[in-house]
Parts: sequence; structure tokens; C-alpha cells
Amino acid sequence: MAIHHGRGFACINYPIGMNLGGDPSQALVHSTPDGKFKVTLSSIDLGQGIKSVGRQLAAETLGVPVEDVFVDTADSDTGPHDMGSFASRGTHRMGNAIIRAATEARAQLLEAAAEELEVDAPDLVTDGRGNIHVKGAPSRSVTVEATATAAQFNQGRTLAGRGIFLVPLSEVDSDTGEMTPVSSFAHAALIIDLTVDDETGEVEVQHINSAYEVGRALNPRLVEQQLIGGAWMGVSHALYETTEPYYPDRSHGPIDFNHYLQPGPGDAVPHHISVLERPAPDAPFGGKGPGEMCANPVLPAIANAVFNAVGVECDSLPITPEKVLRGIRANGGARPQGRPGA
Amino acid sequence: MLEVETYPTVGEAANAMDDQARFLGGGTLIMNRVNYGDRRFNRIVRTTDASLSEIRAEGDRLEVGAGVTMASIMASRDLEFLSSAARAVGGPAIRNMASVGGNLMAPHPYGDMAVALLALDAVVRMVRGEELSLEDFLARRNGVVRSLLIRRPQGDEFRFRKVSRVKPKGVSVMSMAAHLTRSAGRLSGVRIAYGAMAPTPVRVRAVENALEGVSLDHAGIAAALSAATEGLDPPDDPIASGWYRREVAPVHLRRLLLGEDAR
Amino acid sequence: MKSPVTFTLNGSESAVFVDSGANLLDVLRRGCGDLSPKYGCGQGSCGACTVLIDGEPHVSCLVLAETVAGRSVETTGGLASGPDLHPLQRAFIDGFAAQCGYCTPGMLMAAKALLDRNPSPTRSEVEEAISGNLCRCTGYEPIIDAILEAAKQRGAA
Amino acid sequence: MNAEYRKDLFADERSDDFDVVGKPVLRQDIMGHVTGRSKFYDDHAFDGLLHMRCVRSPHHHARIRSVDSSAAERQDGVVRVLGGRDVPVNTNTLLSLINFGRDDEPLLATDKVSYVGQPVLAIVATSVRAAQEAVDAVNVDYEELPHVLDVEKALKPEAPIVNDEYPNNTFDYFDTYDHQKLRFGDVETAFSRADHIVGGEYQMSPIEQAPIETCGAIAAPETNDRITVHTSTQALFFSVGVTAKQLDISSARLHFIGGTVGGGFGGKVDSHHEPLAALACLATGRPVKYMWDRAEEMQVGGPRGGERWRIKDGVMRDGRIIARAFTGFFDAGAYTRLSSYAVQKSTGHLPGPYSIPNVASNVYCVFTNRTPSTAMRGFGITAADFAIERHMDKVARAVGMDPIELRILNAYRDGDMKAHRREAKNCALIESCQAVAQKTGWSLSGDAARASSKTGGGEGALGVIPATVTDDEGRIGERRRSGLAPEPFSGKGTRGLLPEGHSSNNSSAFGNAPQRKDMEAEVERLGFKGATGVPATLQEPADEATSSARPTVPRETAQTTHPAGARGGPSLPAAYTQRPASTINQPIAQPPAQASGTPAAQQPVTPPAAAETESETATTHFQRGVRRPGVSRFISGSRRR
Repeated sequence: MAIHHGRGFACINYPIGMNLGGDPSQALVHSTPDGKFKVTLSSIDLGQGIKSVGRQLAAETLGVPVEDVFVDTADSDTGPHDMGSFASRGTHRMGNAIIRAATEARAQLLEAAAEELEVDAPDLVTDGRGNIHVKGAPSRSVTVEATATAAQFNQGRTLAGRGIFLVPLSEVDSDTGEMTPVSSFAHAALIIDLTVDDETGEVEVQHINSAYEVGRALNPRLVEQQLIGGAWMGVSHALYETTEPYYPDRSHGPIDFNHYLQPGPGDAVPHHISVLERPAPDAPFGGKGPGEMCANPVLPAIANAVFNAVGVECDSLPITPEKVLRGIRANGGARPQGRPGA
Repeated sequence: MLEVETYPTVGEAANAMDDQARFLGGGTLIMNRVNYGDRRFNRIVRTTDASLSEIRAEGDRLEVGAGVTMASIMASRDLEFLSSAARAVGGPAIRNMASVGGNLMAPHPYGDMAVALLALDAVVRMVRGEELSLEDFLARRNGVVRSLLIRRPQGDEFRFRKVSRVKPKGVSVMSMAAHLTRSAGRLSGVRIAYGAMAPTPVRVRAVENALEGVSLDHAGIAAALSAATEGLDPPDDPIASGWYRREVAPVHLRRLLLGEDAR
Repeated sequence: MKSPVTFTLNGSESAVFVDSGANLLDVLRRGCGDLSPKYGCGQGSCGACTVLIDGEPHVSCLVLAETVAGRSVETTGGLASGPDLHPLQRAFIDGFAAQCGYCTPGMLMAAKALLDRNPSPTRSEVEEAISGNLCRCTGYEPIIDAILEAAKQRGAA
Repeated sequence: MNAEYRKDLFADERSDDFDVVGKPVLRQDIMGHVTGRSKFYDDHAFDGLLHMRCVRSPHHHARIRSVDSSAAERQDGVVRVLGGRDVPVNTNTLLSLINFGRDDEPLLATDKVSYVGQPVLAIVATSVRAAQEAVDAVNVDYEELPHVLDVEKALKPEAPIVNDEYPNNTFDYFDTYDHQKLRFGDVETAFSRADHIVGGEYQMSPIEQAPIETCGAIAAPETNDRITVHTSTQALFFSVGVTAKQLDISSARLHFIGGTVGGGFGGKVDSHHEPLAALACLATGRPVKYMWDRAEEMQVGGPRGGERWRIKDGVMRDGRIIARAFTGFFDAGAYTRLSSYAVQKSTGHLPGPYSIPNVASNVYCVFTNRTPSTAMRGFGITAADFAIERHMDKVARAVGMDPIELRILNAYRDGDMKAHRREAKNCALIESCQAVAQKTGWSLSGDAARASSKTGGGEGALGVIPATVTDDEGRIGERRRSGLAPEPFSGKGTRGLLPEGHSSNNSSAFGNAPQRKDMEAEVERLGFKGATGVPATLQEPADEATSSARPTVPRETAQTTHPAGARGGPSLPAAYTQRPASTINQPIAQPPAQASGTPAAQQPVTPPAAAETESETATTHFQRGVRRPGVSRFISGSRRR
């Protein structure tokens, strides 16, 4: 019998941040006597990189080198409140709080520099490399380090900032379901190419092509980490994993990683990503969080590709070889649908 | 509390065994149970007897110590015919630990090396020298094994294939081994074994009988394929259902016998 | 009942009293204070606890601690030589080959065992080498690329 | 590992001139990861550390007649045995912190167990082994009860009651209905007008977050009469709040430390370990570690719950979807936790990123006798998207249309009115579809290739909240008495009609304005350009993308008032500068008022500087350029046209 190729498509959007709002994030920023900055949060880094993104957002807003900025987080004695790391809210909510805190700290930094250079603060700019100078007169400059030292020991001025970002809690209407679900949405469209063995029902993803719109890739490599890892998890959800293989019967639930199936290193799929950036007006530098949504389009795209390959409607997850084989048998054989979009 | 007793020779270790003790091979089975607080045993018995890790020729057979690991098999030129089965047992770390003797005791769906040895009609030599067929040993699965006696197959007579869902390493949907001996160009005295299709690795007599005297081609093996799961009741588990195993066994048996590449 | 075990840990002599039945992972973390190998399952199927014993990768959660007496154990804690990172560590940094970092120590040990034996592995040899190490964040691709990159760097060095 | 950045798309709305943002800066935490020094919660050493294991229910559903732990208490190594009676506030629900739902879940079960694995006792001992042995020495006398595992069987009148707080086996919404409603337009009439009706049912089974680090916490006595808790939580203060509530102690006495977690994926928000570890620490005066083993993480840790969705579409011959009705069942398992909230998030997501004039849905949070569900990556959305995008392919086949063209035809655009009665903005679904089609050679019709999220939105009926038929079916308890079908409008309940433009909830979708003037970033430094009306039709990638910038009046939402003294320059993103007057309470039907500020003159949009400025601070592997084609399987080179 035969191996059939299939191609499937899906596209989605995703709400960024806790759905009904009411999920505040706070940030504190302060300078050391020699112009290094600490960003103090309560966010949790699960691997998504909130420490790294937070550091970049603070450095950009302050106008200082990123090497001079460090995030310290998740000590309830020192960090201000944050709702938590979930719902793709870290970048959006905490990012906005960091920008506000860093903006307040920057204002005082420029005021301190203005006093040193005897000019007005609005005339000053930062060059991002540790210097503050008069707009249009780079030679009239002072280093961030000298400014911080002067502020600390001569001016008696603190270079610090606070920031909070809160999307007000939205009610939900009991009769119409009216609500304000968040303020910005990420988007994705994805095409799966796969093969189906019509003798065993085995599905093997061959290629993923995707386009993810993430507002702004605040750190391209961290975004790629999410999109590659997320798409892998999407393949895993679509074809492999479940805590109840015979749901809703509870028997045979896996209790170890050997029996909780996930694609292995040998199943790693070539995934070509296009990143689109339409900045969300209320997001930090326009950046939306790509973390949660990147797996979502993969599941239906795989199901649609399996139908394209052999004509079996896969409407229950995971799409195991057994379900595909039973579908092929019920149709009296494979029913390839022909290449879409040809 | 749990006690550990170490003996210099496997004989002394065997004497110390009782139903509250477990014999420690590579640890991949027993230590898993220890970590999860299995209360069916409170003593671990082990030996530092180096002879258990030896591979020696004995007449026209090879004696493989029960302590020989999967990695040692893959590294051994004499046992090259077993390397595909050894590679099927866990990743590199597990293969440095999992022993041949341990593999004979592995619960469903593990035991791929035992499947290969079953098809090679290996003989089990117990610690006090008593010998029995691997098939008989698997029926009782107790006592301390000293070594296995294996007759090297000729040419490409021996075939092994593991079907799993995860690449490159996953737990068995099923594994199959075939020792395709011939006489006068026809199959004769063939041995077929399956893994993960029954409570333990199992010889499949119905298929062996259907292959007696046939030529190794589509026509010749047709009867064997239709008898692929005769007498077997493959289990449901998180990896696959009994229905699925029964339905695809003939496909994988055909691919094994005719050497079709496993996609 | 505690019994003494002496072995070499990352090149230096180490002696520790172990409870009977204790596994090497617990002994390394609680006994020796080397927190680099991690608990992921206690079943030998995730690889987060991978260490090298006499240069060979083992899942330390399934190693009876007493069995390493007199042998050499290596963990990711000892991978760098002083301030100088191992090429694998450098490649994981530059290749963004870690997100949460919990599987990274085990991955590095499996990769080191591979490169020590096979300085220029193929892609499928790398996949086989880490086939016992699960990662839930990265999708494996950046890790495989980083190991191949480290092999190239070492080859060049 | 590189990807292709389509900087040409939406270039007119974005300036990319930054020092640090947009750069591939190395992770701050990477050195710790590669040396094994990153401090996860369990990477803290304590002398005299005690360990905790739980006695768990072997039954799906059973009454606890009696618990005998006397033998266990006498075993050597056992320091303390804790039951529900030892927990000051034993019953809680996670979202009580944002007062959503009633306390329904015991930390340790006392009178009954509702799922296999539910904890009854927590045993604290000097070693994990001693605790495991003591667990086996506890005798719990259970009286098995009938159980239910299927979400729709749980709604039947004869189904056993799973969660005593919600005797109809569904979460009560607004103390009124047994489901969350969504009503927009009139689906019944629209179905009767449709050329095709397309139905489908979709089922997702539970999935485990499966982080490599299992959930856990260590609670240790600290100085000044406080407890330090090292935790793998995903929400630090959430866990502080739950612990303070259940131990009935001031949160000032709790010092939580975390922030470096071995993967969460939603599985570490339930805050089950911190209260138990802290309780044991208080009870013993010693540090206590409570960590799940892998088997517990898989079967006792909250999964993403199973979801069952039914969709019915009314479609016209030309592919326009004019009506879509959903029935959704979230399998919450034995207790509410976050499932009630997931249902509302999911409802806010329907009917998917498409502008459909008539939408109705009933979504249920159903209790069954299995492990309670919790959050997982894509919380409340993943299964709905699976159903919606599978269904879109069925619709495409029913009308004989290319699947991508069907999506683009129905895609939502800036200015469309969404089913939860909010205006769509910042849309990019169409451009995403076009980008992936283009690079894979999936040919699209002229219309589909030229479509844009920024044109055609909000025109005619699409920009208006339609007159809407409402109903009062599915009041609490009604389904158990009458066995009413779960679909919208399936009963004889009284119908209502809301006039066009009706809105009852005008909460703003924007963040609060900054608290103080100097917290307000200058908009020029935030990378926005004035939104132009020019459709960013899909051009070739960055190298020659010059979109001709025809100056047109930017589409401002109605009544966006600028505060006095707002600076000119590009139109300001509302979130940053003012608390917008609600745009919702006036009927939308009015034509959008001319924005008072005039947009800055539109300079011709030049493609962004090709090579980002070489900032020697950030390491610059991004500038190493794209790998040569064919070198790695993850290339983009060969894809470029």
C-alpha cells in the first residue's frame, strides 16, 4: 500500500494578557552610585525569558547599555506585586510597568545630568552607550556613571522609578457575553506538510511553514525560541500526548515519560518561520507575547493535512495512528484529496 | 528500611536471595522501584563478580554474562548481530546500565533484547549451572541467571525490528525478531518472536509453522501474515490498544520478513 | 544504616556517608552539595540527572550510590575548567540552546560523552546521543545545532 | 537558528531604530543554565530537612468513613501526620483571590474524595522512604460512591453529584445560568437563510504540562518568626495569598522566593505545595520539602482539561459565514480551580478571528470525577481554535473554496465589531495568511492576495452591534429537572431582543494612564509611526519594499479626544496618553468624527536601514546573516524568491 503526502493550513489569533484584565504588574528601577541599574520585579522566569526581555526594555527606556542593567525577581520581600507568569502577559503587562518605572528613573537621570552640564533636561539625549549629551552637541556630554555619582554624593538625588500597569477588570454580561477581553491580539498562520502510512496510520510531519505576527520581536532569538519550541509542542499535542489515552475512561493513564509520548530529537521538524510585526498601540514598543499561542495553529493544521492526505476527518485529539487507521478502514481505503493551493 | 548486601561471587549472592530481596543488575528496573517506595522488597542483593560481565566463546556458541550491558553488546564484534536489538533498549545512559539478565525480567512493554534472544533460541544458564530454554525461563522468570548461551546466526538470517512512535528512541508499540534458517532454498525451522504483544516476549508458533518450507517472497509468506497474531491477545496500554497492535502486526511482520525499509 | 563511599567527583576526591538504597543523584545533591544534576522523574526516562561515570553517561537517579565507590563521576558543575567554559557551554550560550535550563546540565553531559568519543558526529548521531534527554521548552533543534556547532569549534580549535 | 523577518509588512506603522529592543541580546540567565548554577527552588540546602508524602484516594468517588493513621505515626522517621482538620482554612478555590467562584476544594480531603489521587493525609518524615512506608501503614475506610467521567453524562439528571458546592455538576455563572452565554445577532434566522449548514463535533483529551521540573516547595523557619518558602510557582504573590488564607496567618510572616522555574506551561499556578509545606513547617518547626514525583505530576497534577466542542455554521454560496453557533464543554474535573475562568476566556475568543454577523454560544464548566484541570499553554483557547480551524476546512469543502481564501474572505479587519461587542483593531490575520501562502507557493486569487486588515473593516453591518435575540434558558437546576439540551436556543425559554448598538459593559480595553507625568514615555521613543490608511499590500520581502505612502486621513476611532496640550506629531496611541472616553456607549452607527489632531505630514516610507546599526554592546550573531542555503535544515535562504 502507500505513503500519502498531505498539506494542511490553519490560522489563529490569541489574546495577550489575562483575559478580563484586572491583572496588575509593578516594577521598580533604581541606579547604583556608579550608574548601573537594577530592575526589581516579582515575575517568574519559566524559561520564556521575562528576565532577559525586562532587562532590554529597561535599558532601551533608560537609554543605557544593556550590560549595565540587571533584573532581580521573585523575592516577596523586595519585589513589588505582579500577578504572575501566565496568559502570555509577562511581556505586555510587566513590560509596560518596566517602561513606566524606567521612564521615571530616566527623568531624574536627565535632571541630574542637566544640573552637571548646566542645561535644561529637555535638551539632553542619551546615546545608549553610557553617555548623556546636549542634543546636536555631542561634545557637551557627561557619562551616566558620573551623573549617578554626582546625583548620589553631590546632588542628593535618587535615580529611581516605579511603574504599574493595570488593564481595568472587565465585567462579563450574563445574557450577551459582552466583555473586554484584553487589549491586543497576536496572529499566526501555518502550513503543515506531512505523510500518512495508510497501512499503519502513522503520521510523520515533514515540514512546517509559519507566519507569526508578534507586534514587535523585542528579542528575535527569544521569539524564535518560543516559536520553534511552541510548534514542537503543537506537534506533540496533535499526534502524541494525553494523560488519558482512552478518555473519558481513566484507565492506562501514563505515569512516566516513556508512556507519555512526545516527539523526540529524531522527530525535530524543519520549521521555517516568517515573523511579522504590527506593533500593538498599548504594548511595550508594540511587542505582544508569543509564548502561549505558537502551539495553537499546529493542531488543526495537522488534522487538516491528514484529511488532505487520506480523507480521514480527525476531530479528536491526539490523532493517533489507530484513529487514522480506523478512518481509512471506514472509508474503504485512503482517499487522497489532492494538493491544495496548487 | 532498605538493606543492601554485596557479595564477591554471584553464587553467594544467589544464596542470599529470598522473596523479600531483589537482585540488582544494572539498576534500571530495581532502582526505579526503590525510588517509588515499592514495599514488596526490603533487601537489595548485588555482586561484584566480574565473570558476569564477560563474553566468551564456548564451542560453537557464545556465553554472554548476565551482567553484560547493552552498550557492551554494541561494542562487541562477536555480538554484532545483536547490536540493533541492543540499540533499541533506552538511550545511551540506559544502555550503559541495562544488563542482558535484567532485560529478561523487564515488564511489558520492555524486553526487546529478550525478544531477539528468543528468536535465536538462546539457552539460559542459571547461577548453579542448570540450563533451560529462554522460552521456559520466561514462563517462570525467577532465580538468578549466570549467563546466556547464544548460537551466532549465519549471514542475514537474523532480523530485528522495533516499532515505536518516538524517534530515535521510544517505547515499543511492538518489537519483532526472526531467525530465518533455510534448507534447499526454502525456509525451514524458522523462529519468530514478538515483544509487547503478550505479558512477556513470546515465540509465535502459528507464524513459524506457516513459514515452514515456503520461499521468502510475497506469495510464500501470505499464510504467515494472516496468522500473524493467532493465539495472541495483545494488551491495551498508553502506547497503543490491543486492537491496533493486532491490526498492524501483519504489516510489520511483512516488512521484517521482506526487509522493506521501515519508513 | 549509613555506609561510607569514596569516589572522584569532577576530578577531586570525595567521601560521603550514604543511606542504604540511596541513589547517586540524591547523594550528589544532598551529600556532596553538587546541585547541577537535577531530579526530573526518578525513573531514568528524562535524563535531567545524567552524569558521567568513568566517562560514560548514566542516569544517576537509577545508580545505587555505593556502586560508584572508587570510580570517577563527572557532572556539569565540573564541565568548565576554572573560568574557561567548555566549547559545549559556549555553543549553548551563543546558540540560545536553553530556555528554562532545567534539562541543560543533563544535555551537556550526554553531549560531552558523545564528543569525547566522536569529535565530528553527524546530525543523527547527535539525535541518538541526546535521545535519553527530554526537553519540554526548545523543541530540541537549537540543542542539536549547538552540539554540532561545538563539535565544529573543537575540530577547529 | 534564524527566521525571516518580514520588516516590509506594517513598516508604515513601525520605526525600528533602537539600541537594545529588537536585538538578539544573550539571555541574562544563560550562564547559570550552562554551568548548572541556576538556582531552582530545590537548589537550596537545609540541615534537618523533612520530607512529605501524601495518602491518596484509590477511588474516583468515595465517602471517607474513617482514617486510622496510628500505626503510621509510630513508624520510625515519621515526625507528623497532617489531615484536613489541621488546616485552618481547608476549603478554598484559587480564584477566590479575585473573588470569582465559591470555595469548593479541600487542601486535604476530610468527608469525601472526588478523584483518584486526591490527597487525604500528608505525612512528614525524616526521609522520603520513611514517609512512603508510613503512607502504606495508613488505613482509610472508604465507602465507594457512583462516579461520572463524561462531561455530557454529568449534565444528565441521574448523574451523581461530584462537587457538593455545585450540585448540578456545572459552575454557576452570575448565580443565574449553568453556562456562559454569548449572544450576537440572530443565529436562528440566519441559519434559515443560509445556503449551506455545516456541523461538526471536536474532542480534546486532557494533556499534562509535563515540565521537566515537577511542582514543589520547601518551607523553612526563618528569623523574626517568619517562614521562607522556596517555590516553583508561576505566580509568586498568588501563592503567598493562597498560603496566607489557608494557614490563616498574616502574609507578612511569609517570605516567598522563586523566579527560576524548570518549565511551567500553566502547571504551576495551583499553589498546592506552598500551603502544605508551610503548614508542616509550622507544625514541626523544621524545614519541610514537598515535591511531586513524576507519577504524581502526570496523574495528580492538574492537566489541561478535556474539552468537547460542537459547531454549526450557516454559510452562503460565496463563502460568507453568516451564522455560527457553539456548544462547549470544559471538563473541570472534581473542582473549579481555573476552569470557570477558562470558559469565559474561551467565550471572549469566539467565533475565532472572523467577522460573523450572527453568533451564539453556550459554554459549560462541567464537574466530573477526575483530576481537577488547571491552566496550560493556550489556556481556554487551544481546543476552541482546533475546533474552529478544523471546521473552517469543512466549510471550505462545502462551498468548494480554497481553504486560505475562505479565511481571508471572512477574516476580521480593523474596525469590525467582534461578537463580544468590542471593535477589532491592530489586526494582522490576513497578512499572516498571505505571508505563509506566498512562501510555500500556495496560490491565492487576486482578491485574497490584495486583501488587507486595514481596508474594508467596519463597513456597513460589520461595524455595528446588531440587534440581538437573547434567551433565559439553562437557569441553575433547570437542566437536572428537565434534561434541557445544551445547545443555544434549544428550549422554549422566553426570547428577548436587544436593539442594535446595545452595550452594557463599557470597561476600557486600555491600560490605566501612568500615575505621574514623568512615568509617561515620549511616544517618539516607543517605535510607533502614525497609522496610515495605506494598505500594506504584500510586497516582496524587505529588500525592495517601498510602499507608496499616499497621505489619507488616518481612521481614528470615534470620539478619541486629545487632552489639552497633546503634542502634535504622529497620531498618538491612545493607551499612552489619555484615558479615552468610552467609545462604546454611543451607538457606533454614527460616522467616525474627524480626529481633532492633524497627522504629521506623511514622509515617504523608506525601507528601514538595511543593516541594523552595529551596536558593539550586544553580541551580534544576528548579523552573521542567514546560514547558506542547504547547510542546515533550518534555512530560510532557499525560500527567498
